[in-house]
Formats: sequence, C-alpha cells, structure tokens
Amino acid sequence: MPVDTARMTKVFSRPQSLTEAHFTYCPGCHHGLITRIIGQTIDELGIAERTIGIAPVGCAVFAYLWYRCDALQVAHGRASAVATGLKRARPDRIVFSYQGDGDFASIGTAESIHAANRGENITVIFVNNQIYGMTGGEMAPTTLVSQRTTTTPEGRDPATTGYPIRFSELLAQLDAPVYITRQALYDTRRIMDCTKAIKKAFQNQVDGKGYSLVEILSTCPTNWHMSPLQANEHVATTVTKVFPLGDLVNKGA
Amino acid sequence: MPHGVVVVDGERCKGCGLCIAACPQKVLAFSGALNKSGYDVVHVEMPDACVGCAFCALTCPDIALSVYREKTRT
Amino acid sequence: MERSVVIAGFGGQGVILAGKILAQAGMSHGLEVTWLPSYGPEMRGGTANCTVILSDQPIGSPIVDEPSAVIALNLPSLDKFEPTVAKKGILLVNRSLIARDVKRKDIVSHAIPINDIAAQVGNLRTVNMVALGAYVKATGVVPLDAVKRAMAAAMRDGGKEKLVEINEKALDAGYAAIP
Amino acid sequence: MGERYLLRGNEVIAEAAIRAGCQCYFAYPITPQGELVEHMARHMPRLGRTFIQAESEVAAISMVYGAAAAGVRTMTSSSSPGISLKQEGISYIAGSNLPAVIVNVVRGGPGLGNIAPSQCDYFQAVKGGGHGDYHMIVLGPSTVPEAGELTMLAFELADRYRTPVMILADGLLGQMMEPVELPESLELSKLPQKPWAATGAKGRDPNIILSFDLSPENLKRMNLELQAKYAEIRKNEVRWEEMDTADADIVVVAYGSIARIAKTVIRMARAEGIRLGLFRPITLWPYPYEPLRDLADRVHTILTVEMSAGQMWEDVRLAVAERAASPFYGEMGGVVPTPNGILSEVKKYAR
Repeated sequence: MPVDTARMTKVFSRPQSLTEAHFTYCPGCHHGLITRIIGQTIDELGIAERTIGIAPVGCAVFAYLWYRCDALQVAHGRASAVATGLKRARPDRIVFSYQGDGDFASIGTAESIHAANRGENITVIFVNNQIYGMTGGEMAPTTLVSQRTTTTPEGRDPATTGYPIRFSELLAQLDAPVYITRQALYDTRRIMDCTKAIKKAFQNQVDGKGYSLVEILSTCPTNWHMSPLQANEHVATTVTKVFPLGDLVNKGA
Repeated sequence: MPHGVVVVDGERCKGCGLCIAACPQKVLAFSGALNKSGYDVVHVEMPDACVGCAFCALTCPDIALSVYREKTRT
Repeated sequence: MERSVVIAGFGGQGVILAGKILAQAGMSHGLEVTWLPSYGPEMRGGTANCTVILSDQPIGSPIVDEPSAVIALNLPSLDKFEPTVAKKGILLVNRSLIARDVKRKDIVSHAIPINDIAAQVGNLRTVNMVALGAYVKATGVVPLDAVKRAMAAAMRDGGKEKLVEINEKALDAGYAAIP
Repeated sequence: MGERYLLRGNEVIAEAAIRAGCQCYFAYPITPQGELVEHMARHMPRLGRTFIQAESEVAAISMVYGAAAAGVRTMTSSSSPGISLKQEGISYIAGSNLPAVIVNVVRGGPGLGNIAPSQCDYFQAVKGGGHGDYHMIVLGPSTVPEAGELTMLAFELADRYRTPVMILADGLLGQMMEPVELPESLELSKLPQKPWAATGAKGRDPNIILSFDLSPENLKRMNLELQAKYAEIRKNEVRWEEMDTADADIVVVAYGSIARIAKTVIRMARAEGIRLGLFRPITLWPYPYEPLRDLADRVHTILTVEMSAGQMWEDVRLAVAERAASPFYGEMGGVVPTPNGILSEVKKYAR
C-alpha cells in the first residue's frame, strides 16, 4: 500500500553521518545497532567533519565503510595505541576506537589499559559479545564459565582457561578515566540508555574531559546458535549477571 | 492516539525479527517474501495500529526502517 | 697526528666524564675528536673505560688496537690495557691503588699517587681530574687551559658550578705531578 | 663553519629528528639507545610536541601509525629486541603507505643477546622483518654527523614516498661522541602537505587509511602499486660512498661503524703498499648493486666485513657474482672488528 509521507514528520531516519553501505553483519547482530547509535551521536554533536574512526580486526573490520568520516583500519589489539598517536597528533579532532572483546581485552590488553591510564582524550567503544565472531566462534576473554565455543567444546572450564574478564572493572581501578560504563541493547530501554552513554562518551571528548569507555554487551546469534530474540534474552537474563550494567566511573556527572 | 507509518527498506532487512518483538502494537510481521539476499523480510501487517513510537526502528540493527508520524493528532 | 687514550678504572672514578672533558677540550682546540665509552652494566659498579681520539685529520676508527696512551686508575685496568699501549706510548698508573710495577720496557710510564693527590686537593672525587691533568702534561696533546674550560662547562651543565674550583686545583695538581 | 657540538650518535639522531619537524615521538626504553629516548623526553614537550613513553614497542609503533595517519612527522626508536616487536606495525605502515621513521640502534643477538654493538639485524631491516611483500628504505650512517644528516633525509624520503624509513645504526654509533654541526630546523608550516591524511573529512570525501582488502584481485593491485613505488625508489635513491677505489686491487665492503673503522685500515694498508679501497653502501635498501658490480670488474677481491655472520655478504655476492673473489670477515655477539683484525684479513688476499 503506497503511503503518502510528505505531509508527515519523519521521526526516525538514517543518520546523515552514515554512508548508504549495507552492513555486513549477521541478522540480529548488535554491531549494526551500535554503528547506528554512533552515527546518530556524530550527527547530534555536529562533529562528522572532524571525527576520525578506528576500525579494529574482527567482525567490525569494515567499520570504516559505514561512516562519512576519515577512518583507519589498524592492527589487531592496537586501536587504543593508534588512537593515542592520532589524538596526540591532532588534539582538536574527535577520535574513537571501535573494538571487540578479543581486540580490546585480549590481544590489546596492554594498549587498552595504558591508553586508559594515560587518560587519553578519546572515546572507546568496547563491544563485548563473549565470543570471537569473525574467526568462527572461539573463546573470548569474556566468554562465560561453561559457555560452549569452538575452542571450549565442553564449555569454558575456569580451571584451565580462567574466568571471564570484567575489563571495565579493571580499568575503573585507574585514576585517569572520566567515564566507564557498561550498557546493553536487549530492549528499547537499554538501547536508549546506551545511546545516552555513547553520546556522553563523545561529549566528554568534545569537552576535553578525557578517557571515556562504553562497554556494550552485544549479541552473536550466529555463534551462540540462538535466534536474535533468544540472544537478547540471554543477555538480559544470563550475561548481565556476570557483567552488571551501569556506570563504573562517572566523574563530574 | 497519534498515527504513524513505518516504511521498510526490504533490501536492507535481514529478517532478524527484532522489530516485530519490539513493537508494542504488533504492527509488523514477517512477509514471507524473500529479498535479493534471501531474507524473509518484515512488512507492515497492521498499518492502522501504528502510533509512530519508532521502537521498531530503534531496535533494527540494519537501519531498514523509517518511521513517520502525522503532524497533527486525529 | 692522531693521539688516542684509553681512560680506565672502576665505576665511580669518573673515567667517562674525564674522557668527555678531554674530548670537549680537544674539539674546542680545533681538533677532530671521537669519544667512545664502555657502556651498560659495566658502568654500574664494574670496570669502566672510554677511548678518546684527538687528531688534526678526520678520524676513521673510533676504536684502537694500540692506544698512544693509557690511564689505569686501578689494577684490573692496568692488567687489561698495559699490553695494548703503542710502542713508545704513555702509561699513567695510579700508584695509590696499584702496587705492582709496569712490566713493559718499550713505553714511557708514570706512576703517580692519584688518590693521595686528590685527597690533598681536598676531594677524593677529583681523582679523574688529577689523572687528566697528569695526562695533559705527559702528552701535551691539548693546553691545560682548554681542559679547564671544558671541565668548567661540564660542571655548569651538571649543575655543579661550586665544584669548578676544586677540580681546577685537581687538574693543576695532576699537571704538577709529572716532572 | 657553524658551531660544533660534542654529542652522542643517539642524541644527534634525536636532535635531527626534532629539527626535521618530528611532531610525535613514541618509544619504550632499551639500551643502547637510551639517550635518544631521554633527549626526546627533555625536548619534545618543551616545544609543544608529543613524547610518550609507550607501554611496549608494539604500542609505540602503533602510536606512530596513528600519528603518521594524521599527517604529522613521527618517529620511534629502539634496539634489536624492541625492533622485533615493532615488525607488526612496520608492516602495517608499509601496507598503508604511511611515512614514518624507525631507528634501530642494533645490539648483539639473537634473543636477549647483549647490549654491545652489532649489525645482526641487517636481514630483518632490508629483507623485511614483518609479514608481506614490502620494503622500507634503510639508511646506514657511518659517523655521528652523518647520523644527523641521514635522519633529516629519512623524514624527507618517508614523506616523498609515503613509506617507512629505517635508520640502521649500531651501539657503537649510538654511544660514541663526535663533533657535529647541527642541521637547521625546518619550519613546520613548510613541510609537505598531506592531502591523503586522516584529519577529518571537512569539505572533501573521507580519507581511509588501511592496508587490507579481502579481494585477492584488489590486494594484488595494491601490491603492484607498492612494487611500482619500490621500483621508483630503486631508480632514484641508491646511495653509496667510495674511498680510494680508483687504483684499488682489493676493496672492503662495509657499512655503518665498520666502514669508518675500514677507513683507518685503508691508511694502514696503503702504508704497507697494499692498494686497498672502500665501498660503503649508505642505502642498505635499495642496495647499490650496480656500482658494486662495476667495481667488481676492476678489482681482484671484494672483502665484506660486518658485525654479523655474513648478512650483507649475501647482497655483495649478488652484485659481485663471479667477477671477483668475494671472501667474508665478520664478528658476532657484540665483538667489534678492530683495525688490526681487518688488516690481517686484508693481507690474506693481497698479492
């Protein structure tokens, strides 16, 4: 049925700072959602012409395709160090790194901690879906105890593989960060909360406040072997028990 | 109640169904029609029920939905 | 004319600094110079040495097989470097810490009680400047004044201006110790 | 003649980098290049420029990647084990066509090795220590003043070709002091413009800096472009020095510190009637194969001397082939060949 929308108000549309490219993510994956929220934030703050995005290695390796912004694709785990170099070279530009749990909390552990500890005035988006999506569903540092992955086929055994790392809590022990928060996207309320958090994390940088990190509990329906709805439910009921939502650091709130 | 309209970009939709679950008015449903990528895309099943709350669009990971609302209440 | 010297002792005797001051004096005097230290763990408590070359020509190798002079501030340094001194070269030995005589007969050696002279000057830490003063007298490679100026500049750079005077005395005392 | 300063090689490289307009420097301390890091720590902040002691060499080279992508002159420095850690970043910098300067003050290896002078990282530098079909320009300074000159050149070449450039020094050159006249400072505003840099897409399409493409055809194209650039560099940037080669019967091939030691050997050899010359590559990549080949036609022996097991020797033999005898003398583990040691090797081949 054709709809005449000319006389209506558009209440939701694609952010201007995103390109027209279709996302390459699996159906129901939250990466697209996070990308949309970042795009909306860049629009609202009017910073597209001075924002530089950093794409990691992982499912978001193509992140540079989605934004109408300058962007870099960088080595696995090094996004926070590259962001440091970029931001120090151009302090008046807005730099955000987009990193998965393997990138940020495993191979990039040192770079992540030390960028936070220096209080780099950057915005880090840390996407925690508790699994390595791109390489085929292997264990992540954040994989839950007894969660099955292709490298923990009997379920993650803490006796041999340790426990899921609450990386945001680790970083919250540092003196420098101004904002560290954990958010989720499993229902519209969380989506709206997460949107506010991401906006705050960018606004902090615009205001020169310092290091801001938004950890987002994301889903991987494909490698979790769940439907998108089941995956959301899993985050709501199970993942949030290990990774509680909320602000860990919020200075000058 | 305000009246809203949801427009689905059938080629962006991957048929994940998150929007269907998010809609409080049960406006959306799977269409049974496949797009070029082979996904069963969502369509507007109950247009009159839409209030233009945009929960569906907020939830959509592929930005496949646009939402409009009438300028004045009817 | 190319002159080389190895200044050797234990860490803390100031051999590295003595070499730097000599090189700086040489450069100010219009000579080509190189200064090459032993470095790393050796400097932290063990033996330390540096090689300084002064020449009126461009210098090739900064390392020398047979230095034209050696300053040995302790026994291990004498044992290590005595055999390397070039024939007719100069060997300065710190008699205060080294009891044995020089074995070589084909070189010119001077045994001076460097620590005792430094003590008389009033500061044992001036051992390196006593030695340098003696070296300048024995070789005539640069004027003592040039060394004094380089020393004063080095002290100022290190924020130790008040030590200039005593180090000057040490240079003079070392200079006077060579007949 | 301008004012002469008595400075260490490490300090001169640092100061030359500042004067070349290096705006961001990142490093992790390691001997024997500590004075380089310390010089930058003292002077960069004072000039309003960036100095970061990074958490690791991996992080430091990644910071260089970021600053290079942002279009400023940037540098990192380290010594052998640290340079091994930087290989990932160097490969990315090469693959992303970014300009950056990397200093390696080489020490004894492999493994932790020691801190004494060595040339054992030649293969790593010139044959590609990281992954992928890439090269970087490698400059081998032989004296402290030249270390400064080649640092200035390194920044210029890095910008001109959008490529990583390595200064391959060694502990001897890093630690020794010599009089130098420092180069004039370049004006930051007059440095080359970098319209490709990621500085914010204001009034233009976005600039994307990356080294990858999942399509083999596209990645092949990217590689061909890299290779075309390398062909240009090979054509334009080969540098070397010859000393006393005109009448030579024997030529020593050496680079870096060893080349200057060889200059003393030439004097000693000629005093004994041996007509010895020196061929010194200044660019180690691109290597001066052709001038060395020409020289091989005119002498009976080309003796390679290195502080390694014979790494550059492979390139010498590629150039010399069967044109002349091509023996080798090397020391390893931080042992430095002395003038007498090299001279006695030379005498083995004197006729």
